[in-house]
Amino acid sequence: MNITESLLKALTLLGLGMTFVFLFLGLLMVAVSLMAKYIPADEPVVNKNALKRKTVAPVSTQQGVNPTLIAAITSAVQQYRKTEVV
Amino acid sequence: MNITESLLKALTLLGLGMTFVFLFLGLLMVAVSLMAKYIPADEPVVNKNALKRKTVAPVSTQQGVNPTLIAAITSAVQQYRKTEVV
Amino acid sequence: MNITESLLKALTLLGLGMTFVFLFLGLLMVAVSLMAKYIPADEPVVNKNALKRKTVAPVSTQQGVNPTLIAAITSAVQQYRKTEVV
Amino acid sequence: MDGLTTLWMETGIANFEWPDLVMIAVGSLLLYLAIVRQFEPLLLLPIGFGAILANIPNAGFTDQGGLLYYIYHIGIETGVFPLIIFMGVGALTDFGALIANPKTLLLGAAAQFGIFATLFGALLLNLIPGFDFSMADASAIAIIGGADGPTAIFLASKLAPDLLGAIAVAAYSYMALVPIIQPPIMRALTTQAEREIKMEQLRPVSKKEKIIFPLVVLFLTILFLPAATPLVGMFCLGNLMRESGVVDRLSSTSQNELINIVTIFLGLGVGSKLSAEHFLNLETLGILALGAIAFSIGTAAGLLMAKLMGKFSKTPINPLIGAAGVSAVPMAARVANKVGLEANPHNFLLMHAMGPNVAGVLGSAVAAGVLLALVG
Amino acid sequence: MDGLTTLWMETGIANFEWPDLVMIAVGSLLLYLAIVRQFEPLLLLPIGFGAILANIPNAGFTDQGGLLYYIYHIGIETGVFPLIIFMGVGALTDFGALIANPKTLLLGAAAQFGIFATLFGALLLNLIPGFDFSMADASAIAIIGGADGPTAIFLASKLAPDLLGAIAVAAYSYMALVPIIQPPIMRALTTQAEREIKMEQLRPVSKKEKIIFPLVVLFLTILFLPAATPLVGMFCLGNLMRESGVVDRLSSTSQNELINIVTIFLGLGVGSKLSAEHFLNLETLGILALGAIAFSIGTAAGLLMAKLMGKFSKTPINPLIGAAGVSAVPMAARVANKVGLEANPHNFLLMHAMGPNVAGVLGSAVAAGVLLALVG
Amino acid sequence: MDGLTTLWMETGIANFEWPDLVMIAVGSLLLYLAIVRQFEPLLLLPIGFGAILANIPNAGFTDQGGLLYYIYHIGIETGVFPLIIFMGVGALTDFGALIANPKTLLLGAAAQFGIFATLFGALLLNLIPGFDFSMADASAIAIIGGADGPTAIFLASKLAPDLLGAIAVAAYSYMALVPIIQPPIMRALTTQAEREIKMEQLRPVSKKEKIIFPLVVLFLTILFLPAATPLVGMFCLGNLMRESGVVDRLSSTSQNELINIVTIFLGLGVGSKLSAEHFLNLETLGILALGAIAFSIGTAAGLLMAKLMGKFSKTPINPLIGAAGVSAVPMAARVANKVGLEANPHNFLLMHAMGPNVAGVLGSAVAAGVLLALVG
Ligand code: NA
Ligand code: NA
Ligand code: NA
Repeated sequence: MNITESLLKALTLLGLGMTFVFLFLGLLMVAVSLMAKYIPADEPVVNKNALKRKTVAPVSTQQGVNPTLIAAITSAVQQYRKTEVV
Repeated sequence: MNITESLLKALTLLGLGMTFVFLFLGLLMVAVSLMAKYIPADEPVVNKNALKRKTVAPVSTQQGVNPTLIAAITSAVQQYRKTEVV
Repeated sequence: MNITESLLKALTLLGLGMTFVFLFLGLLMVAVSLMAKYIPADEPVVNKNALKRKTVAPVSTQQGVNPTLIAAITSAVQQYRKTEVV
Repeated sequence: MDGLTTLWMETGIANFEWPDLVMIAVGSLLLYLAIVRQFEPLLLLPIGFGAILANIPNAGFTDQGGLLYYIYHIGIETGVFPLIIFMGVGALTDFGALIANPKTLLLGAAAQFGIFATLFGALLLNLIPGFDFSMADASAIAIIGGADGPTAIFLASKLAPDLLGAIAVAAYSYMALVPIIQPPIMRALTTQAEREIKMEQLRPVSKKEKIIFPLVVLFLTILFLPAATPLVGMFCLGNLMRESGVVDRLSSTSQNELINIVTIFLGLGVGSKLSAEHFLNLETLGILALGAIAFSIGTAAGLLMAKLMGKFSKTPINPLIGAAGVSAVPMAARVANKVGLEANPHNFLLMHAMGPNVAGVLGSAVAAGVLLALVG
Repeated sequence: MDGLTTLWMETGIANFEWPDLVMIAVGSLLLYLAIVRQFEPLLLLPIGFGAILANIPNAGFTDQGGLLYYIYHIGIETGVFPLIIFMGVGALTDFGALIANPKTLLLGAAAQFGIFATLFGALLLNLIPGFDFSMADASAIAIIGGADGPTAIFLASKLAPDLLGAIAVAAYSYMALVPIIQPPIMRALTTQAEREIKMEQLRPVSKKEKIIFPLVVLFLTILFLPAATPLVGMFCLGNLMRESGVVDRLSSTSQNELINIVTIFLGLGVGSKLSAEHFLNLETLGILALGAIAFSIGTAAGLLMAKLMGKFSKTPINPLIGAAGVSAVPMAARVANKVGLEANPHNFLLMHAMGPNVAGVLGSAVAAGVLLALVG
Repeated sequence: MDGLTTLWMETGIANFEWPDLVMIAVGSLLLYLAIVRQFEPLLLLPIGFGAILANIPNAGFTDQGGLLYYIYHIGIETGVFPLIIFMGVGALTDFGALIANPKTLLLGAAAQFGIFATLFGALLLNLIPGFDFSMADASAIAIIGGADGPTAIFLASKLAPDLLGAIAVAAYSYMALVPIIQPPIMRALTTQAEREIKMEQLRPVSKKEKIIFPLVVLFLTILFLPAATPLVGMFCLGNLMRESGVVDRLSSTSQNELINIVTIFLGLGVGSKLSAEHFLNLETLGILALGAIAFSIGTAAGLLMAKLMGKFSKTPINPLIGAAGVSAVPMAARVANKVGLEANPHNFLLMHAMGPNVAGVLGSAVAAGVLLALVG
């Protein structure tokens, strides 16, 4: 393949490639727009998963764990772990 | 192997298999019962490991973490974890 | 290789090996000493990284950690980490 | 225009054949079950995704050099992935309830009847034209009744690799369906009075007993059933790491990162066996039907054993906990608890049902060992 | 004294040849860039270290049986490591901004012009004596313009393994240099008024949309470009694990431990390809030059596309966000934000730029698929 | 009754031979040491368990296709597992104390005398009928004196794979016995006055020094001992990841999940070499005896070197810290501290002993490199 041939090949690749990329992502754009149209927004009510997590969460916040304390103990934990050398 | 032969083979497998499973888990049952008889219960006094950990523990409570709070968070987290079991 | 020959070989290994180990670690000693001489000490001002760690660190050395608390808060931290995108 | 043709010839559209599309639909169905219905999502999501990838024409995922090819041959054909999962499950399992009430081991034994009874079903299906299950195939199918994913995958990879996909899908699907399959059987085979039976509180179990337990299991397996030692051994290693208390780093990694990593790849690898040629045939339907039967028989056997034991036991036994003997940890134990609560809102059976539940894991590993020894 | 000679003959000093020393210097330069300049340290530190190890005379790291030999052949030649990384990146990616503003997908498409334009550059270099890039080489080089490390490594391992080292180093270096390469181009091609354009706030995106999005991407890829399914498929698997919310264990492990482990070994394996014979030649200089060109063209193409779209769009579009279409997540989006803030200190473009930014990841994976299908 | 016979013929009971039973007892002993005595449990628990599994008759763990077969050949024979562990150890090691007091490097050098002296012991054992250690065997045995597990496993896998099991067990056992082996030697070779010596407080070490240190070690190794670069290189990579501060994700994963995962499999793989044919012979007894001697000589050499240096040093040196030069991090440093506290309850030597302690790790890796270069 001489240089002219290979440049021609590259031109084809450029044309095909960019067309393809645009078609592909363009189609995806259409699909996402359709999705926006037909899929209902999340209900304001918390969903099952969020709820499951919430049931665990509130105790700690309600009971007033100081967040800096958590930070402090976290690093203590990490340091404690480091002492457990193999 | 025709169908009668293979059903006979299956019958043997059923007999042998269930006998074996019962013998095996039955033996295990005996072993566990013996274990219960001869292995002393955990002493109420903290053992060495617990002690080692305890030596690190008390300060955090001094800094005012409510121990019932700790219990609450711990069990909450543990319950949360259990839901994630494989 | 008879026993005398192999003991001679071992003697060579001993001599060469110990010499080499001493030369190597000796050179390293020289290099580290030079490093100490020419590399400036850390500025007293905490740098960005150290700061990030320091805010969490100091309490830990004074403080011990309760293992159940470790479990609880560690998992809390792990959940928090999930939000920390690369 | 050469390039355009090439590009067109490479598209999925130009290459699809019906079976590929059907299998991609099957994969999508598994994703639906995993995500929307939350059926064992940890396994069914990667399995479903793997099934889709494996059936893309021209993508070569399962050809030599493809990603799923490597995953299957390195991790599943060798048995390594299910064994690592089993180690992690061992590290996640607390045998306290079983040790406190060792009689529940017999419930875990009885529930394995579902496995061996299903052998007949599989062989009888051969009478229908289109079915041709060998004894090894039948054994691999029957293990679905063990209600234990890694055990089913391990045995199927040894005895019937072509059926692996269908067997794994059936096993995990039915494990997810335990709350639907079991309750009617449980209600049919027990009276209201039986379901109301309250059990005595479990004694506390010492740390030493918990450490020695996995070793006892290991040594019994060594003595009587070496063929089961890969499964039981790795399970006991995980449990020993957990209970010994001296290698918490390793135990924690087995229960978390390691089992997670392997689960992703195990799922993808199982999914790679959901190819049209091995899945889209009558045999798959047979496997699904047999799986449901195996589960039901196992549930009934555990339950009836519990009723029998209740007749002779000094302490009361609620027969519902026998149904948990199929394993499917901890789902089956929760089902027993729930059905118990329906009968008596103050009767909490969860801890009592955990005994037969974990005994069922051992039971099906032992049953797998017997099948390996006699059929493999 | 035999031993002394042997020991001497084994030292590096007695065996060094110039190329080794130069490559060790290159490795050290990469370490410097990673540690002191903080250029993509997660990859450049292991790559630099791997380059040093690979060029130690007599150490045998890259010979059969050596550590880097295993890492390269098991993890990179097979494509497994980049695919696992891509799964992790998928699990780390939030497509919310893109779903909220799907037009940004076109920006991610336009920026891939840098890839295809660079093909010409690579082939034209063949006119200079000393260069001899095949079409496959040129394609592997051009993908640097995609500004996506795993994609570049995956494509190079398939199309031009000998150039892998140089290509990966160029890709990560330029990704780190995004804050230096892009701003002048961005300022040159936009007016002050354009840079000041404020964009409308993005709508909230529902959980369902986020779950369905990776599936839509997957199915479009299956339909139109199966050759891209290894990359896109693993990416979508990661993203689905993240968004489905039912396999948080697996998603978290993919984003953390698994991607970390693989990153270490991927870096070492890439570094092992930085051997004197494959790196110390004119072609490497060509690759570095072409990489810079590819980045610049991609940046310009994304920007111009954004200007064009702004002409026709009902809602205002700040052309700066088009530059983020090259990917280099999240660096390019941050650069767009920074240049926007220079023009208008109250104009926060970060979230708007995340749309084209993640679209660019998909765009370059699709471009890689096209190159694989047509050249591979 | 055919099945019954088959099942019986498959049991362990029908197949046990004495050597299997003895090796299972050895494995159980290792479990006992790990769990009850807490001897290096992270390694001895999986090694002991692996030893049990490897010796189950008919289970095929070490046959081709068995789990331990894969683990050994993939992870240990290739040297990959010990090298990954060494990377993790590097990421866990803080060289601050050594950099603050670089003279302690000489203590780490002196303690390696235990290694080379043990060569004689191993060769002299050949005079006793039943022993037949080659020079390679002797070198692999001698490295036990380095008190460093991964180094011993790595060298043994290269020089004497048949002795790997015994060598690894000896290495970890003696590392666990450091608190018992060292104190009598330390007391015998020092006076009360020497043990009471207080050392000057260590200067703070800058971040830059800590970053450059692993690079200096790496480059010295490249220049003088490429044969040691697998071990030293991976160690330095881990340490550089730790100290550079730019790849905390990777450093943390190396120190935790990655090292944990590999430790489990390394232990199982080492255990798989504890087969009757390679372990139940006179040579194992010889290896155990030689290991104890190697440790003792190394301890004494480090101590005497510290006494010698104390004579010439301007700042006081407590000879006890010399004993920490054998490595066994951080056990040996703690022992030095404890013996020091006995002599003077206000004398805290821990940080001072950490210098020779980590120097010993480098020292034994260098010694391993010398042995590989001259004997391998
Ligand atoms: Na079961
Ligand atoms: Na891109
Ligand atoms: Na040492």
